[in-house]
Amino acid sequence: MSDAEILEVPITQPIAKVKGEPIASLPTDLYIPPEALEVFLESFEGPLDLLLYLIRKNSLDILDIPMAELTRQYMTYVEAMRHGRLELAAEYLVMAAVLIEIKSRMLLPAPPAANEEEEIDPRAALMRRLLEYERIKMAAHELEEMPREGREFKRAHAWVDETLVERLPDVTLRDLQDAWVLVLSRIKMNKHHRISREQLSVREYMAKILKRLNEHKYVAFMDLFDEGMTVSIAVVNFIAILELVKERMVNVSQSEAYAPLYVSLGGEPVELTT
Amino acid sequence: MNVDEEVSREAKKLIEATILVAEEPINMAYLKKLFTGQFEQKQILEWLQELQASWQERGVELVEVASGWRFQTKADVQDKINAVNPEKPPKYSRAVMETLAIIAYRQPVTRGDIEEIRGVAVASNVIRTLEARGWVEVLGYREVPGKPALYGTTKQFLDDLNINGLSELPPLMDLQDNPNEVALTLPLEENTDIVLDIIDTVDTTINDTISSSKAT
Amino acid sequence: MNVDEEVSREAKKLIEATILVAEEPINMAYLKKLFTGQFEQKQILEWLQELQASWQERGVELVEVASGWRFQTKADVQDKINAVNPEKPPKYSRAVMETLAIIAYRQPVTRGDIEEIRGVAVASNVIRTLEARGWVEVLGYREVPGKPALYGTTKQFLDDLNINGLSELPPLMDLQDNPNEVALTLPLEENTDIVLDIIDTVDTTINDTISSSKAT
Repeated sequence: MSDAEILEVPITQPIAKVKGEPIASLPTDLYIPPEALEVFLESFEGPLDLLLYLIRKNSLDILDIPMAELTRQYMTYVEAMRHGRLELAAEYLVMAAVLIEIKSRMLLPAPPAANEEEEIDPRAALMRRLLEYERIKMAAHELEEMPREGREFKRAHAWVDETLVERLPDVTLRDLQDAWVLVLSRIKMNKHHRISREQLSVREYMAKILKRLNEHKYVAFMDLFDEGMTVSIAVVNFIAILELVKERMVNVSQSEAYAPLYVSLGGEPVELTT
Repeated sequence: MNVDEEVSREAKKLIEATILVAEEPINMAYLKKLFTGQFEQKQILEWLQELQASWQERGVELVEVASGWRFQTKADVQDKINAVNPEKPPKYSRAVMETLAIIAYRQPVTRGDIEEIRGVAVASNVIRTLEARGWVEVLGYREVPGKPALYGTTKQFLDDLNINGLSELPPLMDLQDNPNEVALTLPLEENTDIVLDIIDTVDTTINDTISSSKAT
Repeated sequence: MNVDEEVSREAKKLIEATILVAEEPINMAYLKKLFTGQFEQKQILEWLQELQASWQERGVELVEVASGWRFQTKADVQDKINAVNPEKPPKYSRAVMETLAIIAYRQPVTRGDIEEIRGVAVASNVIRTLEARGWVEVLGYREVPGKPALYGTTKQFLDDLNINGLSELPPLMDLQDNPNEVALTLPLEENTDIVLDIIDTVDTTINDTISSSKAT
């Protein structure tokens, strides 16, 4: 089956003549919920992964890829993503262009051979990349399956008698960050904790407020806002208070309507009634 | 209450391995759980003592410390090891380092929070180690049943790490966020334009090629 | 060259304790230093093998990995230990594992090389995760504009996978020779249903469109 034959299929054409016209290749009755599309997109590591999947699924010959067929399928998925209003990584779109380019070049009459050398198949580079990626994908899978320290086995160790060691371990910022990265990779499999720098500063203010409340039983709400605070710090501070209330670490109380608010450590709300 | 010899051997094998791989000393409650309540404390203690005896002549011994059982070197052996590598700096266990990282980045947190994040129980001596070092302190208590203590880092922690505030900690990276992808994932409309541009270019090139090849 | 039995016993006691107490696997050079050059490598190796044999029946075994000798649990015993305290070891994403595979099999590689093979941008935290685990390190810098770092795997990577060298990694499949033998590898174990559903829907739509357009 030559590529020219497959190209007869009209569905590939609108993609090629997009100029001026909106892309209309996607049948209107194709509806896939955006959430499902998102999962679909997340299931692939990138355009090579998706292409490889399409090739293997359709039992296409990776050494003699029917470009029109593959391009058509690939574009259908990319279009579906677009309809789902999903942000598509640029790599997917670059790949679309690459596919179209290869397809087009295959339609061209072979340029007169400049020398005796074999003419280069426009698909060669793509084929090489797909094969290399597939090889790596399989290797990654095998690495995953290998027995691994901490999972299939653990190191055995004995303690050094504490009385012999007086030096305390040194910890560097790098050690701390490394520990955190390890914690993160663990979190990742449980749930999607959202941790950001922004949150850290809220957390820092939460800690500050708690320390202050430790020293003074209760503090007027307004006193938690220092005069010198910038607007953004004041906002972070306020969010910190709300967060503390939400997590039931502090109480906010008021003796009567319009009376000043007081903040105290979680536990007994401070009695302010006179 | 006579336990089969084979059962005893297997049990001791398991106890020995468990204590040897643990990051922290192993206590009786843990060992009971290991045998899913199958054996009584008295039986387990007997095995521990037998294990202890079997290690008597070695360079490492099985000892009971405040928080449980662990293997540790005997002083004379430790001297010989130290002689080879005297300046070997001690290291905190992974449990201690990860707990410290969680407290530093997520404070104030309770022990329960730490356990939830790490996915494992946090031995009390892990936190005690950090408190003893003066790096971690109780900031308050969460108003929920059991009133768990809320931990945070101390000023000394900042001093010892030579930073002025928590904001100077290395930036957190959430595995969800992908700083590099941000630049690449333009809104789709913009991307489409890029692709259309590329397609235009390709088209022009093709046309050029066709006309030039026709010309020849 | 017959070493006194008492000397042998003391030596093995010291070797055992040294390996047990060390943070890292212990290599031959270290052991020679431990005996202040008193014994030959052959003798020390013999003791190591005797020790190995004496641990045969236990839950923990003495093994030789890339960077030396260490004690580690046998898989079946570790299973039992994991059952009590289901500590979830970190599960790495496909991005992390594929990056690791590229670095392991194609080292030294730059981030650009990795991106070229995977066809997508590599988030910096993917490489950070591998560095934090101690599996990957910067070997040098490529002499091109921007001087990108060249990454390679560490000895610890080999140790953690319980192998002695890169040559013990599973061989890369030569797919070009027999491309049809490669089973259809689904993208992700989880979510497979959703992916298959979408593919079905898209396929059906494509086929419908093709037949209706042929009919006209």
